[in-house]
Amino acid sequence: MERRDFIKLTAVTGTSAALASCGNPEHQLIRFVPEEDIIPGIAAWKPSVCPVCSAGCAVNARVMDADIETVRNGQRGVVRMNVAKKLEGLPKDPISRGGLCARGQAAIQITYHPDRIAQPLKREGARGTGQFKAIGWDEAIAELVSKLDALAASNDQKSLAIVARPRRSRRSELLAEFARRFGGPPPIAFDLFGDDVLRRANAISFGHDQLPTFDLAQARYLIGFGADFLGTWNSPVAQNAAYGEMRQGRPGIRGRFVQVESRMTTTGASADEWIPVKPGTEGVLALGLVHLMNRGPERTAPQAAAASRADAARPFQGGDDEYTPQRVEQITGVPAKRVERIAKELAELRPAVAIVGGPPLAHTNAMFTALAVNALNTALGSVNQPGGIFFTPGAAIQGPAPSPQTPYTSLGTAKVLLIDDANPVYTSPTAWKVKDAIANIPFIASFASFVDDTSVFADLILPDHSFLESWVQSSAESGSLEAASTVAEPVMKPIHNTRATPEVLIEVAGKLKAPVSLPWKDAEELAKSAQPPATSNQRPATSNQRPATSPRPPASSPRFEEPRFDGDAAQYPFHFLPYLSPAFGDGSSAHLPWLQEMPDAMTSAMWSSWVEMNPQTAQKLKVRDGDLVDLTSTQGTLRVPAVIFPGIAPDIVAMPVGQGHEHFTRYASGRGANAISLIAPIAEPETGAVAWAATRVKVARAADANGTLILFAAEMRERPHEYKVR
Amino acid sequence: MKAVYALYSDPDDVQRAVDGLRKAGIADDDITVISSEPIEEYEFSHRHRATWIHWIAGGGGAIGLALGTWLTSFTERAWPIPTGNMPIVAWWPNLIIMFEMTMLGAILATVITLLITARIPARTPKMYDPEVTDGKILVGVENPNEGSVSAIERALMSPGVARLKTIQL
Amino acid sequence: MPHRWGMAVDLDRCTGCGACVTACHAENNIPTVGDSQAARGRAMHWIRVERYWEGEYPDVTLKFRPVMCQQCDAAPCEPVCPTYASHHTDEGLNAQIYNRCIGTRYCANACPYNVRFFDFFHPQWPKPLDAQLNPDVSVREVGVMEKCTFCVQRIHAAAIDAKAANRELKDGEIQPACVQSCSAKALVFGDLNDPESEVSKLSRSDRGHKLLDDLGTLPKVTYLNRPQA
Amino acid sequence: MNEALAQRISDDLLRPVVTTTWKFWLLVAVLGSIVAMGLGTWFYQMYMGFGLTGINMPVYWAFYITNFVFWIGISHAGTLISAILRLVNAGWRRPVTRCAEVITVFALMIGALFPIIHLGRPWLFFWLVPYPSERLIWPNFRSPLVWDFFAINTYLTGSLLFLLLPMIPDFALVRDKTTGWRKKLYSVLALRWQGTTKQWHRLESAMQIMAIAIIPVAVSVHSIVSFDFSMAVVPLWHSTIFAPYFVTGAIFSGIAALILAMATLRKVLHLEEYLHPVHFQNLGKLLLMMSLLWTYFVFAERLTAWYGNEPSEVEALIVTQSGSFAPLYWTMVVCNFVVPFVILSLRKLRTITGCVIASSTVLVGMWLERFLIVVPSLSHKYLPYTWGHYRPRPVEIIITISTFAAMMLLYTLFAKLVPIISIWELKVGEHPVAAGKAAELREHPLWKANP
Repeated sequence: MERRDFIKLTAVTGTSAALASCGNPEHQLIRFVPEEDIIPGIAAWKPSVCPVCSAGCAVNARVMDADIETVRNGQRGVVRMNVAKKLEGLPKDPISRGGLCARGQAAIQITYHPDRIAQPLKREGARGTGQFKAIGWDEAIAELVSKLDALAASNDQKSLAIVARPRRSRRSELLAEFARRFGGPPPIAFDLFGDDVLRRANAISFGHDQLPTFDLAQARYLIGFGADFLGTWNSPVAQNAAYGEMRQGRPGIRGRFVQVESRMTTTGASADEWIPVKPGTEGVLALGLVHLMNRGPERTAPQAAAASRADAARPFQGGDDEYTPQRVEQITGVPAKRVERIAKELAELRPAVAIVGGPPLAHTNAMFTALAVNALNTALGSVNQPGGIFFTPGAAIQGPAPSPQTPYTSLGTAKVLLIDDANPVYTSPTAWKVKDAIANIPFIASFASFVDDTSVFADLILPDHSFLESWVQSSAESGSLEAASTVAEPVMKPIHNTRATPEVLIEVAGKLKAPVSLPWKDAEELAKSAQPPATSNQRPATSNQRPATSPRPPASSPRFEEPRFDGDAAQYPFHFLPYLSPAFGDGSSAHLPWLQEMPDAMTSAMWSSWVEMNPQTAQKLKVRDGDLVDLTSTQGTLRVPAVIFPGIAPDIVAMPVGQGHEHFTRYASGRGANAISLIAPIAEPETGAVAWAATRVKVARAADANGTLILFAAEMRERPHEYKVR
Repeated sequence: MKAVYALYSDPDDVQRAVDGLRKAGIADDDITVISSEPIEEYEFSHRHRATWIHWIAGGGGAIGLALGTWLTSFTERAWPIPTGNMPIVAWWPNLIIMFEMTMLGAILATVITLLITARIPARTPKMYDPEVTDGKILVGVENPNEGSVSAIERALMSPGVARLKTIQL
Repeated sequence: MPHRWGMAVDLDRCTGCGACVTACHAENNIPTVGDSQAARGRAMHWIRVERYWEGEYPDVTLKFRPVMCQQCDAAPCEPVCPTYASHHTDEGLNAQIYNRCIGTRYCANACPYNVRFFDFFHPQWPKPLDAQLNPDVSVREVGVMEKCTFCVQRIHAAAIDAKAANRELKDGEIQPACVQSCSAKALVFGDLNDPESEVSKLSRSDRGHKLLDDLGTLPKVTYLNRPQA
Repeated sequence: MNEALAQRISDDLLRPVVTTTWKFWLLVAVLGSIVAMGLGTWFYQMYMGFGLTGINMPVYWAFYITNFVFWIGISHAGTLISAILRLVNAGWRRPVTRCAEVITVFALMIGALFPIIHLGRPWLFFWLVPYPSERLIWPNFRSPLVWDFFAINTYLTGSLLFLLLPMIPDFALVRDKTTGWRKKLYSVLALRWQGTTKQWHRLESAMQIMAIAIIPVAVSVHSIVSFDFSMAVVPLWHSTIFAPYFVTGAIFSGIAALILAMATLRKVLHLEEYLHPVHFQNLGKLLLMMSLLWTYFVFAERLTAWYGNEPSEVEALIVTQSGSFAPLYWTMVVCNFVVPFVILSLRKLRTITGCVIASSTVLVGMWLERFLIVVPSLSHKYLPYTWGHYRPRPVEIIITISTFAAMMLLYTLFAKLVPIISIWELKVGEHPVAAGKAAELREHPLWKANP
């Protein structure tokens, strides 16, 4: 018997029958008349766009009827609604092609999350305690309007700060327009794990300030440099689909895949050959390969590519001559023989393509690495060739401006802060003190759907619809060989008393004492508007419609420099490699129970955060699976359980990002540790991007396992008997 | 019920009393000997030895076997549900059920036969004396003919040791 | 001829991304058990991606293997069930009737693949998470065994559609949730009795093998090896 | 036979039935509250969900099934031993049979409860029973659990009758020796037993047939319990040796339980004159033999798995012998082989105390043996990714303890209501057969006519 049934039963037996119906709150729920036509049990499919990562997969939502508890005119009740039941990839979408990753499918739980904010909230307790009281929309909007009016009245519009999610979408345009027309600074859209270096390098090498798309389906050889392109990087669903075709999609042809990285990612696990290198030296290997293709005995490639090969090394001071196999071995630790063999394979198996992303581009020498791999692609003749590297046309919407080196400095002087779908408190290095800055801002309004590490500081929360309840629009930056853009109407009616943030902003703009006029009247128009407003003052968009920018030389001539690391090697002997969790990304989906309970592909961990270390290292530190270790960087110390991980170099420890939220619903709050807090904010000099893989740590065993590490394959550590004498 | 009986301490006296009763013309079946333990060594205890109980047990087993066979194969065919690539009527496992049913049949038949032939529980009060518990052996006749009572009493008295009782319930 | 549903898993395509795991949760109303229960080994994943390390750094490789119910033709789980909760359908599916299950858990012990899961508690979906539940799939109560059904609800729905349109089922028309979600197309589902179906062709591949083949369970899932490079 | 002797036997053996001290009530209260706690725990487990146990994927069977096998094993103490001894007409059986048979009945009742306790939905246990239900579905006779149902049913019915039938004359005795409510109660229970020669004959014939029937049933019961395991393709379960191995283990633990019960009765009920050291000597020898036989089976099983080197089997083997289960495993070996072997093979040590010590360790060891059969194999099946572990949770421990208390409580109550030694059988055993008398008998004219 269900607990509730039991209570019901005791209620019935305990009181008289007449009173019993009042005894149970469930009986008091009124059944409202549905507001839409409902055909019970018949599913309809409606398109939408996955909000989880920036790939922008179009999804297909299965819509059926369900009972939803709701409040109408202050009366609690139940209403039958057409609601989304399941998300699948939209088959005709060139990016998802019908598939959808785990995070995308779990996104449906955002809409139905039990801790979703259901109505506007106003802070009640002290800041940061998470105590709010429910208020009405009129009151909430009036409050925000009054704060903005106050800014305007004191002619202090510059003190408005907006923090937004770094997305190429109409939504970011709206925020930018609002800020611009109000007179404030442009919104801060910062992605710690963003790909600014690669975009810049692509602009330099290929004239596209854009993430690349790979025609893996036709490639015969693929060499990856650190990019977790089957897991978290760029457009994983599209890349998975293409990867499957590369492996087994062509009769008789199976593309070969080599992955170069220092910690095995799920992508590396799929490789035929996994080549560990010293962190930050991946570019040297790429240039070594270029060298062999240009000058070495492997120079067997068709003449057509010869010219571009010559170009390929041009940005490099002194060309690629200095990157002989021996030198490559010296720097990267990859044996010269192996380099030569890879070069030979590359020469033989065409078309071949190289991918770079992730940790190699999170070092101080990231620009060198990106350009080196781009040079390799040029040398391979794979640019804009079948089986090579492409740039998705029609990515008309501009991305947010590249982040300044310290994106949140303006928060120190802000008086009013608007936060839209961003969690800077969680995703910023400790040294930036974003939390302190935010806590000191006089007024904070958030459009968050959840109380998270940042919105817990808000004075006012104006909850947005979930993506399924909204007009959505995406225009993919990469992942598709053809232009891909989707506009979709809401899949379902809102289940809570929420409002679409664009409409709230438009309403607020209109209600200001000095009204700000925005070029859209509602969310639908915003999503449908084909062109960005002409008045945009952001950097020019890159797209194929525009004449392609010619390759620009980098600000300084790239030459391999040893990557710089934060922390003295003697004191902090380990490289610290934070990586995007396949389940949580940068932590923004840590609140979804399906993802929390999905065993991690490499470690089988669920509901946990952990640090991975090589078995030798673990033995040296006397650490076993689950034992707690202290990771200390110059930024602080984290205590996390260890996972013994054979696919990592002995001098590296890796930790997934995503857990360690102080506030993020019942499922993620207080769970695990936040790897970002250890990252030292040293920057890649060219773009100012944070070199998030350039921190060193020391590791010390702290305590025995305390059960915080939950593994699905918990007992696998008892090695199979083959390794033992019976 | 009326009964005439005597209690003896020595089984030899019992044998004599039984012999006396027989001489007095009492049918062997009407002579009842009651003791607190089975007595093997005397002739009187070897009366009523013959029994069909072993055969009945065997018969019970056969019925059990038949029932087991029927139960398994009938129910399996009644709603045939395939499992694990096994035949619908799977004899190997069914043999187990059939065996258990056979043994159950035999055991129940034995006990039922015991209860019926030994008249346990008796429907009406029977001739008995609590002194039997103390080791006395009772010899008596239930519901004797009015005419033979004195002859019975004489026969019972002849060993000369026992107390003679006539009870009327 | 009745259908005989089977699956092929191309380990060369599988990247271990876990999309199938989540798809299965979404489709089949599989409860999330929470951290303390997961720590006790009660996490329910009708399909899981197993991973096996081989070798030592730096020559280390890792293999993924999605494992779901193998829908064995000679399923060890079926005959041990005293109440016929676990049985074989005429389309070769290894069906579990939740209403018949009394929770002996014998089937799970007999299953060599460990793909049967037990509802240790009444499943919980804090409101309004329950609105996501798929009405085509029953929610299991405490004390019963549950397992991969090859998304039998989708099979039935497609069969009804085909019947209503008076046509045969097309190959590829039925896609269990895991198959549907797999962007690398590592999972292929279809009718093994149709020699022309994609799954039949893949099952005959010389890369193919069955999981724990020597146990004689006659699985209907074929794994296609990743060729040794 | 000597009436005075009969009187003494009756008095000695009836004393526990008719005199009750405060100690009895205290014992009943203590045991009863433990049993009540166990029952309460069970209901709590049903109400909250089976998840209160430590069971998990893949260790779906653990403590409860261990207890099931253990108690069914204990049940082999009585009926089987008493039946064998009856058939071979071992005279020393007489004071032993009843207290042995009682163990069977109660251990079976407790053992049979565990498959129900361990169900996910125990309120539906009757779906195992073959009856024409409204669901039109019958049990699956291919399932070993249904075999269990039939086997336990037959064995329990047989054992109960085997125990009850020889109790009837003793009930008649108690009826005659007591007054008041006891007289009324035992008058009903005695079923108007008279003790006619015919009744004695029929009773003895029936007991003879039952003894013959119950032996194969007893063997089948534990074979079928072993089939619960050996029918499943689980490493180290799927073994042909399991049926005789389990039967041996069952008799082994059963004798140990019997020795403990007898020693306790002897001490508590002052039955020194009826339960002699020779009884313990003989049972001790039997226990020694079973210990050796058990060791032989374990050796044969382990050697085969070890030598065969089938990966999954060796894995389960290793994890028991040198992995996380090793401490339990070696404790088991010490308890089941080393201790009984040393104590029982030396005549000097084969005293009552020695037998009691050996039996206690055997009970511990046999419980561990069952646990080590159930858990390590399940936790280390074929796919290493799904290997698991198991730790018992409080509900399982409480319920386990309470069943031991239940056994003691039932035994105590039984000994209070029924003479724990079959009085009439004992008297028969004391009956002197004088050589002269037998010769005289054979000379009897009617004997000659009708031998």
